[in-house]
Amino acid sequence: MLFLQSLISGLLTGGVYALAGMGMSMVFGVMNVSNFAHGDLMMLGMYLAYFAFTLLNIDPYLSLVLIIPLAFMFGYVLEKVFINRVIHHPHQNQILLTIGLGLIMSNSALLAFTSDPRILTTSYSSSSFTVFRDVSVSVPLLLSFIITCGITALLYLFLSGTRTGMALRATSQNREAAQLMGINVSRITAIAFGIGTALAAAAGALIAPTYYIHPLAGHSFLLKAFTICVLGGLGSVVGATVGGLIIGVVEALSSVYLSSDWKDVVVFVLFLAVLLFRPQGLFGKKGDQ
Amino acid sequence: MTRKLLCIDNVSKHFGGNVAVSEVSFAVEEKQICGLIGPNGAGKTTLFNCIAGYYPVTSGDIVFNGLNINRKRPDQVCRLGMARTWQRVKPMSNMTVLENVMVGAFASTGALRKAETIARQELLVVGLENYAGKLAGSLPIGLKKKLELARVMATSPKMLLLDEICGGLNKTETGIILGIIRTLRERGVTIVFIEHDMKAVTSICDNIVVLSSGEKLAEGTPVEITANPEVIAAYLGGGSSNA
Amino acid sequence: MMKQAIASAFLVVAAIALPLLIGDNPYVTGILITLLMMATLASAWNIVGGYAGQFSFGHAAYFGAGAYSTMIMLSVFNTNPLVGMATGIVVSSLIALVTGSIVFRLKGHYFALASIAVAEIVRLTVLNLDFTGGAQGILLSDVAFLGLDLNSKNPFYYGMLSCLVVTLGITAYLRRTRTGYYLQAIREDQDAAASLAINIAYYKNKALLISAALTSVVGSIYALYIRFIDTTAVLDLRLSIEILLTAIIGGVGTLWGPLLGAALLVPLAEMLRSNVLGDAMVRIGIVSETSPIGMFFKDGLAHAHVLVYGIITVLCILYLPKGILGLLRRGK
Amino acid sequence: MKNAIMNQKLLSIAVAALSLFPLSANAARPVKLGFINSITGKEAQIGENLTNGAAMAVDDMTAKGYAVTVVREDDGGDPKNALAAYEKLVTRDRVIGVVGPYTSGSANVVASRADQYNVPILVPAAAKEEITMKGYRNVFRLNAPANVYSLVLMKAVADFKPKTIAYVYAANDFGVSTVKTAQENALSMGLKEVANEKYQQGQPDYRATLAKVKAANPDLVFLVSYDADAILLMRQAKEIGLSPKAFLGAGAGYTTAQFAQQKDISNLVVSATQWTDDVNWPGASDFGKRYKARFGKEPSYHAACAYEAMRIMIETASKTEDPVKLRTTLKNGSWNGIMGPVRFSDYSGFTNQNNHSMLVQQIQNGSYETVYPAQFSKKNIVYPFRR
Repeated sequence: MLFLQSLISGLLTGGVYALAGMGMSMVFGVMNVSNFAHGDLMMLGMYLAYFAFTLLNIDPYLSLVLIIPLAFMFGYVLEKVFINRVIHHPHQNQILLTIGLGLIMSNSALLAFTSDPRILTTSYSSSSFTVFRDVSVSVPLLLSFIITCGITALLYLFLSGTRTGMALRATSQNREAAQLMGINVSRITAIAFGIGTALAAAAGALIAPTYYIHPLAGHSFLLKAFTICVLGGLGSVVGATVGGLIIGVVEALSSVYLSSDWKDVVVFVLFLAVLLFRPQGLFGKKGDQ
Repeated sequence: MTRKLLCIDNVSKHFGGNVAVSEVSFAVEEKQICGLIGPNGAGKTTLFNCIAGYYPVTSGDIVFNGLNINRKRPDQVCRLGMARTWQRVKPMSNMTVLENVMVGAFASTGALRKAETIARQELLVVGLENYAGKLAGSLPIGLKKKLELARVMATSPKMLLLDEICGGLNKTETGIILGIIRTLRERGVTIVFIEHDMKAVTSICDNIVVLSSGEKLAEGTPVEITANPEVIAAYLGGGSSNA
Repeated sequence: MMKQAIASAFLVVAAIALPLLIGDNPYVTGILITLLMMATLASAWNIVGGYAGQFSFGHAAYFGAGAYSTMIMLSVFNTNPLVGMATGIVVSSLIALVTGSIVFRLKGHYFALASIAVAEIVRLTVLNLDFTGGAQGILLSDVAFLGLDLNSKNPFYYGMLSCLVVTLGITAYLRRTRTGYYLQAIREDQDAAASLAINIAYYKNKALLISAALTSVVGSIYALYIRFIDTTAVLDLRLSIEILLTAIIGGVGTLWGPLLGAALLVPLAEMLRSNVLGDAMVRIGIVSETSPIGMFFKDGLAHAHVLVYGIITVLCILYLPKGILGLLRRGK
Repeated sequence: MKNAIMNQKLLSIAVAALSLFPLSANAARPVKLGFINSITGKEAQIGENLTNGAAMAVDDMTAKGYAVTVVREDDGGDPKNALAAYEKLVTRDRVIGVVGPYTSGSANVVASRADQYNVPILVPAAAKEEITMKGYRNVFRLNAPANVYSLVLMKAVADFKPKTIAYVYAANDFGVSTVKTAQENALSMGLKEVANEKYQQGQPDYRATLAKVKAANPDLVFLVSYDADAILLMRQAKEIGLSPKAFLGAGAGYTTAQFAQQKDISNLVVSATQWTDDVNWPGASDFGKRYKARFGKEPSYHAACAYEAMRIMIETASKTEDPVKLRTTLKNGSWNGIMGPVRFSDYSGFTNQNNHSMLVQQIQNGSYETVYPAQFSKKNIVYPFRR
């Protein structure tokens, strides 16, 4: 029972991780940039969901319809104004730029919203139902999991079925070749960052009803998103999804069968093991490294 | 009869399901200049990468100077006396021209002074002595090619693998590079080089190996190769755009 | 070359004489210690990050290894601080070897990410174990060492200064050896480097080991200086980022860049922290303390100093991609 | 936000212009104090409560005719910065006394240097025991240290004779220290430990951990959380159906108005606090009202601690005008204000420690009610816990 309970809650939490990981993976794949502002973009999604709920009275899950396009535009602009200017610079400069942008975002949020945590309490915030006699399933978590599945499916269809999606994939495979094929790489890059931002914000909004909202709240998800990316294979949507679920389950199981304080260590050891034995990630192609 | 310095024996390289190089065999004799030609995608650079230790071969053997080098890393291969250049030049852009060549020279000496002496000599050979203090990244392509040559020569190799060393150069520049290659042979260096420019190849090579779709199509002297109808059909006919 | 040597010698003499000029001013000396510490850390990082181009995000692990080894050896075994320092070097070298052997086969971002993972594993392990003091940290009230007055700042000033001189000396020496050339070649192009007989993994590991050992020594001195350590203070990701930020803003892959970065960032951070600007503006009377602008500078800025730090980072990356030293060089 | 600005404004008014030039000998020359706090970094949230409390104290004392200049310093939660701040205050600003630092780490480091500079510090709210256990002459602490949290909580439920206890606590200094003392107390009470779960803050999912605790079926669940993770834990505890005889919460997370507002998860949770507004200490309820009016939210115990520490410091410093005299006056004085009777005494290993009587409160119908010790409480504890 304990096993089933932790498996289910781990899996459901893993859904949100997956979404955060996917956004990171998208940016990684297409732009080859490690986005250290990813957690802060998630935080912005949390606040958007919070204010949509408290000011406009929009259900946090419904507010995704607003948040995703808004975040996409924000990411697009962010790329055009900042990231694009260092796209040919060494990695370290790109990383530092995203760190700087992250600092600006989180500290602006600190000034604007204070460091008091906000709690988004919906009518179903702490409701749950029971399956298999004694295993409880959190309603908001299940909802967010279902929405995550929907977003993942849409993203997959978009990447495999549309011109822009294919251009994204082509750019991620080989930037120069894509350019030669007549793809407007600079536009695609901005779109990729926009999608990455939208996914991060969506993940933030989805977790908001079961979490607390704070200017630094995104930070605990940043390293997870990196881990998920590498686990799944850089740039792979399917990989990030599976990676997220794996991380969620590994965390839950190791906190039960090992101990809560070592569960993060387990995740990082898993990360290193992947680098050691399968550096291309679970779903990456060999030779990518 | 001279000694065979490099023996490629039945070498294949697969990438997943793709066969890039299929059961290729040939040998390069000491102090020879051997040309490796073929249309785009024939597997020439892949074969180079296998020889130089960048890709593990799928099957077959690569024997250099009597030693099987299948499982050697690139740096070990270089240490054994086989150096390579790159189709797309790889200068160490933020280091000076002299420093670039010194990096090569350190393969044979640990002393800074000596490395510098070697490097200056090699720069003189390729005619870059006046650019010693310039950043490598700032050179035009023709000079970058020369820099590549100087740099690999500084490792004092027995054998050089030159990957399209004349690619992207005009006639004059090509002529200069070919001249340098001839002087290298005089110094006793064996050379294998990939080239598209047939004129360059036939003018300088003792022996030519033709690859097509990963397989060896033909091998022989420049005269034999230019007369080979199969080669003309597969390469010269279809590959004129590469000239 | 000669000019540089004379300039360096002059700098060292000036740095040695500085405490005498400042006199008994623990506040300023304290900031100078932090400055020297960050300069040394950034310079040590620069060996692997700047010269070899291997971007470590986990240098806090080596700093923490030094700090914790020293404190544990002192508090548990009551040894001479030098023993702790040596233990720190061994521990940090081991961490560096493990990190290196896992990721130095790989290119690109992997080293950056793996170095974070290793540092986080170290941090969490220290946090979860008992003999490390766990979440409670280690506090030492009295430390005796060579009869020095460790309540005074000067021993630490000179300790950090020696570390900096040694680190810069090693860097300057490396630049004139095969290893130095090889590290730069690896940074510039790994494949080309390999084709020139450079054993990539060996030299990367060598650079990381040197860097880790130096970082660990600084960690040991820091622990003796502050005499209270916990994972937040010495093993946090923030520290790792601060180190590389200092190096990059100063100029990576240059001898003096990291020192320049620290000389700029440490006083700046302190000025922002203590809100010198806001205080001065109010004091001089440019703005009234009760006006909205005055309130912004006096109080808003006090909350915003990390924000200002972020803005400076972004501006530096956009407009000074090669660091301050890069800008100065271009100006020549 | 507005309130934050307002409080800054008011404090700014109180803070007299700093003098570049020595002022002419002036009878009303303000006494100069320092205040080291964490207004940025991880501890910024609680730091803000301290800022507000201290600001109110400065205003109250100014209104009473005290002339005071407070130089505020931020340490960002970093001990290195706290030391720099203290040294700046002492050597550059020449303050005669310092309130703070807030965090235990910072307080530890500053405390260890206070005797060297001979400028007393009054720690308002740092919980680590050792701060006042090293015999430092210049280190005073107003709040009760970590061991008292668990002690009062367990005393409050001792009469109901619980048999088993489970610990769920944040992996930080306060969490670990508090649980260590709780384990000692549990031992003497004959409580059997059935689960011990230390968790990393900031995680979204504690369900697996809580399910494990539930499987152990404890009578008491002893929680230590400093932040909003308290709400997260209690929400997920409800989901999982963890329902012991009592939830004992130590740490600020269980004492916030925000937590109390989450009625469906927080009702009947018992928590330990340094201060409540319904306690019969002089001015406590008045402080609560005025604080709420000014900052738009309930004061946390940190705010009350900072208020009282700052008030005591101003009052004492104004009488003495010299760090050494300030120290002896602090040592010998006694006060009675919103934190009850205050006296810095030496007892059971502590030096200059206010033997503060902590309170136990329980959330009953959305509001905190003091339920222990009996002399301060108006309501009785509800036991066992029920949803």
